[in-house]
Amino acid sequence: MKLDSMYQEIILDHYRNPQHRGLRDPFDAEVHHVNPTCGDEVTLRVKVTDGVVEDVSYESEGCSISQASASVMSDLVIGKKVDEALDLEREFLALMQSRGTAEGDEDKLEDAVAFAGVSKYPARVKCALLSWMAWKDATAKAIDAPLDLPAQEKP
Amino acid sequence: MKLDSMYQEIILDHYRNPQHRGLRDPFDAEVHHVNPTCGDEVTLRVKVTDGVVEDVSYESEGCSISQASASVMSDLVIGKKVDEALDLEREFLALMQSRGTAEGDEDKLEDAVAFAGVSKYPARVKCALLSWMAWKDATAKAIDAPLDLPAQEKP
Amino acid sequence: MTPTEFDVERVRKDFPILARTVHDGLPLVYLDSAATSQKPLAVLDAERAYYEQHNANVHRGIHVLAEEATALYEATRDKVAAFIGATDRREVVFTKNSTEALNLVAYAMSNAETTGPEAERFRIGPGDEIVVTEMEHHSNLVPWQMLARRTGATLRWIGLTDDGRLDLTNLDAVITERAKVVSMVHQSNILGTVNPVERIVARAREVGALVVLDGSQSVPHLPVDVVALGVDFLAFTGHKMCAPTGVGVLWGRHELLEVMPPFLGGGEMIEVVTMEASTYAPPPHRFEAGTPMISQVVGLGAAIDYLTELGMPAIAAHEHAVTAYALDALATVPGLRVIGPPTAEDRGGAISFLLTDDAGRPIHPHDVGQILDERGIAVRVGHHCARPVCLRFGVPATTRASFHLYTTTAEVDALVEGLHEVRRFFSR
Amino acid sequence: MTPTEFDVERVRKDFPILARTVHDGLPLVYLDSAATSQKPLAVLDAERAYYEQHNANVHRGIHVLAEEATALYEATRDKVAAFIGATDRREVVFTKNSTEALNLVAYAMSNAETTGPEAERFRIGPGDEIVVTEMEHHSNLVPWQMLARRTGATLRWIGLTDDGRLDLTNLDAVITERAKVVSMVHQSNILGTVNPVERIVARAREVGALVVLDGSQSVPHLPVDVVALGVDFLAFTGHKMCAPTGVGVLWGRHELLEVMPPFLGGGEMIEVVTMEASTYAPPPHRFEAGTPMISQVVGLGAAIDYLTELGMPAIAAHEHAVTAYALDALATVPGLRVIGPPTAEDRGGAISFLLTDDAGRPIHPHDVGQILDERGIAVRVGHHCARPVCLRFGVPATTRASFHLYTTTAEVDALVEGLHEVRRFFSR
Ligand SMILES: Cc1ncc(COP(=O)(O)O)c(C=O)c1O
Ligand SMILES: Cc1ncc(COP(=O)(O)O)c(C=O)c1O
Repeated sequence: MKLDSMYQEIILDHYRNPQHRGLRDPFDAEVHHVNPTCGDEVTLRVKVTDGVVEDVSYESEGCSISQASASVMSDLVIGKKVDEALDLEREFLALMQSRGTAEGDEDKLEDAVAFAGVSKYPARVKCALLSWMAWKDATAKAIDAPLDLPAQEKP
Repeated sequence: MKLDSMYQEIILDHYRNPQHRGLRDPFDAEVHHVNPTCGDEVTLRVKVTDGVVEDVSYESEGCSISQASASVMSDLVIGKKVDEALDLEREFLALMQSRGTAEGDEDKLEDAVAFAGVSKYPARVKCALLSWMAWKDATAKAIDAPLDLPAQEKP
Repeated sequence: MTPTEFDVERVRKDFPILARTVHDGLPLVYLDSAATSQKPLAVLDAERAYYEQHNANVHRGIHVLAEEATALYEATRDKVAAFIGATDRREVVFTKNSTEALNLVAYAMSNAETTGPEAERFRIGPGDEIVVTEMEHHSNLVPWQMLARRTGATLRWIGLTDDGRLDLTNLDAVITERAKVVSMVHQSNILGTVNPVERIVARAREVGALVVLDGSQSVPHLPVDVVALGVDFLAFTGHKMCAPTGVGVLWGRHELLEVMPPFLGGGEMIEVVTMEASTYAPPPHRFEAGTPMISQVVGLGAAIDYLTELGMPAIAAHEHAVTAYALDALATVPGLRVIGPPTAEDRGGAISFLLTDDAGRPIHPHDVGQILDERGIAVRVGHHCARPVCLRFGVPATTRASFHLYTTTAEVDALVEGLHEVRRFFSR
Repeated sequence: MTPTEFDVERVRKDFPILARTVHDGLPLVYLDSAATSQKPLAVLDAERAYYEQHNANVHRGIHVLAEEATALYEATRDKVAAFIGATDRREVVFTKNSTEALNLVAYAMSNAETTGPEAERFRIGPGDEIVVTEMEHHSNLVPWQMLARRTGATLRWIGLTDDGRLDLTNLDAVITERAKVVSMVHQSNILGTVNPVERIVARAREVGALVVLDGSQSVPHLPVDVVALGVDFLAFTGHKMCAPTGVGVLWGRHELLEVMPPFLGGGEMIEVVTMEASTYAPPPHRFEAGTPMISQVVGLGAAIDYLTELGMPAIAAHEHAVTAYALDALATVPGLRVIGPPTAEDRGGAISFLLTDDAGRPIHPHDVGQILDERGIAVRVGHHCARPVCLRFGVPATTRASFHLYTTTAEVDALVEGLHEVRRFFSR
């Protein structure tokens, strides 16, 4: 089934056993993001200490892709320097916008490369990106610096 | 030329030598009507005494058809009983809505039968009707009785 | 006419897109007609003929093309009036969609404050109430929220029962003497429910409130008669009734339209314009500012001809049969729960549902939709622009299959088979 | 590119309607493009292909058709942005026509009163001023009159010189510190005048007023670059630029759209909806409530491709040449007086004029248009939705001939010959 490329085992695992789910204290910033076209929602908290992403936690509502992505994302960025985490975000965004042409660097993105298949499904790309955007927004608030959200929203 | 059926000599005569043009006193009611689609305008006064259309006078701005029609109309209704004049109005309206299929009763409509050719030109029918509608509206006000304007505006 | 007299296979031949395949050769199973309907050839041909033969701006020209275009455009006004049982063609106002039609009424009401005394019926302010229902499409909810905000009026709503019908038990307490307008959906796009309009109209009449009916999902599927319904306004949208996108209708009682303040200002809707001030044309033109959706209105006329020829009662009967069949068939899928009336009585062919896997874990509608799409089956997933309904039922979203005159029971079978596959896939 | 490189005869072959005859065999001479343009085959084919292959509602679906339809719809957003030199696709909002686009801004301004502090720039009330010009189309006048009425602001305007240009002598007195918004036409549909936008923008910037440009008659005919023009908003309409009816565009600077209050409420324009309140989506979706004009937007994309391939500079050069030719040719008709700039400098191909007969008696434009129509020549007569211009020049109406990329000098010759015939007919 062609869909196996999107619904990788690893995605379904994260979907069924999400990491870092449930809002935790302490935190520096909390945001609420919505994908208005499909109704997926996420409330996400970030704690940043000395330039390091100390904690990420969230509550969310959504499909397997958006749920798994939140889990993979938090796993990946917790403990990273903010700069490194932002690098990962850029890398993941590029992967998602590749329309199936990129594979992703597993050394850097780890489990997140499993989302490569999602990039072939434009309507689902937003699902995969929702928690990343929320994390970036919350982090910007936590460190009180503007971080550009993707300037050119693409269909 | 096919247009000769619309631009009858008699219409051009009335256009160039309009009757009853210029607002006169005394009057019972004055109305201002506009054909918004083409900008033709008429201000029209009516005096009704003992159920008789004693006077009609007007100022107007518009094409040959609307100008000539105002002239022909006033000529026709002045001196008639209101009921008779309303009959004429109905007759003229029917002629205008005939899309070229009716000739009009010359004994009743006199010079107004010259407008039969106009009925073939939907966009010009309103020009021919403008002063008639204004007269009817003014007369309704003068005798303080509602007279139905054409209920179903047709294109 | 009974459903069997309705030859759905012949009807399908009129819709070119239904012959297309997706995903390398799978037949298209289009079960998303509540989002938008497909278009028959007659409609496409009418639009094309308009552009190839008659295209001109309407109303303001005396040349041949302008007269032909105007005649075609205005002919649809007569067709629309006849289609919904209106007695006066001036009651038909063309808009771009239902959403604009509903906003038109809402804005006319706030504009009444700066209009003459004739607009009294439309005035609304603090202390006044606007009543909607909990099953409104966002397009019949947000305009009223915004009106409330503009004017200080209060928004109230009729709640829902557990099987997705209006809860009318405390109707008199919701629609009170303070209600100036009641706006409700005729057939819900998410629940499928067909609402008892007459009950609401009767109460609204008692308190002197205007009644607006959102017919976006009823006019395309049922015979609708505005006089019999007794409402004041009816909004509907062409693209759901086999007509082009970009055209809708607001029908309103003439005596109301006559005194209703304008909404959009511009060309066509005026009488006399000076720099200082303008006067407005009588309805319907007062509400049709600017160059209208000419070819789309022509296409709407062709769609109405098409539907009328098949017969709205026959179409409704066919859809009713498909809906009943589908409700039965869906009931055989384990872990499937319908959100909305469980039977086909007073409900239309839009069926929302939730699905769980073998282990009873919910399968998110997006995932359901994705697997179905892979099989060529087009359904809609999400909140269907009726998020309050999702909140009411405590679900984030639903999967919705929706039908139209061209839907077959074989397509319903394909859906059911697809749902079994969805469950298999996520029960791994 | 020089006009001679532009092959108008080849262009005409792209427009099926130009091959039609009227009044039993007369070739159609279509000189009414300022009212609406004709459509090339490429546009008709794009719309048809959309309906036959891809039709679905946009943005909210995950099935193949919905994704294809969304991609086609959104692709036009990129095309529009590129066509007008915008750097950010989110600045392109689809409307049904120019009229809606202009009303959108005007209503957003009155809605600012009941929006948060971020909408400060849009707030307007008593003491504030709205500035337009005396040559506005009703669609760029009436919305501002209505806004003034809703908010208590004052409407002011820039007057005209005798040859139909803006009278800028007292510009600083008309646009004062009280001005919140200046809205003006780029190219007049009745006079043909192309206005010096930069002068007005400079003054508006000094006083901090927003600038709205009505590009309904410029975008279809000239290369238009929003960044170079320096305006805040640009409105234009598809049907005048070879696209279908029923689609228009509002372009606005992103930083303004981001804080601009919504206009129409409904599906698609929301973020989170509850019965109590709603939040709104970011631009452009905040301003695109309801099902959009999908196929029309697709058609607009095809029209932009078509125009871009021919090249807007080449089109502008061609039209400039035809206009210059026409002004010279019309000057040979006795008793003809042009209303508007007498030369082709800073003017487009819409020429309004008056005519008298041999005896010097005026021939009413309706009568002029009627005789021309009989010869197959389509011109527009009346006040062209710019009645204040007629008042300014003391005329009840004008006859207007207007050109587009497919207009030939032979058609201008036919017009001139027709006008001689009109004079003969009425000089009897
Ligand atoms: C200068 C100008 N502004 C605005 C409009 C309104 O455009 P639309 O009727 O497409 O809304 C027109 C044309 O009708 C126009 O020529
Ligand atoms: C019940 C209902 N109301 C209103 C609308 C809005 O219609 P449109 O999007 O065509 O304006 C829809 C469909 O989207 C609907 O289903």
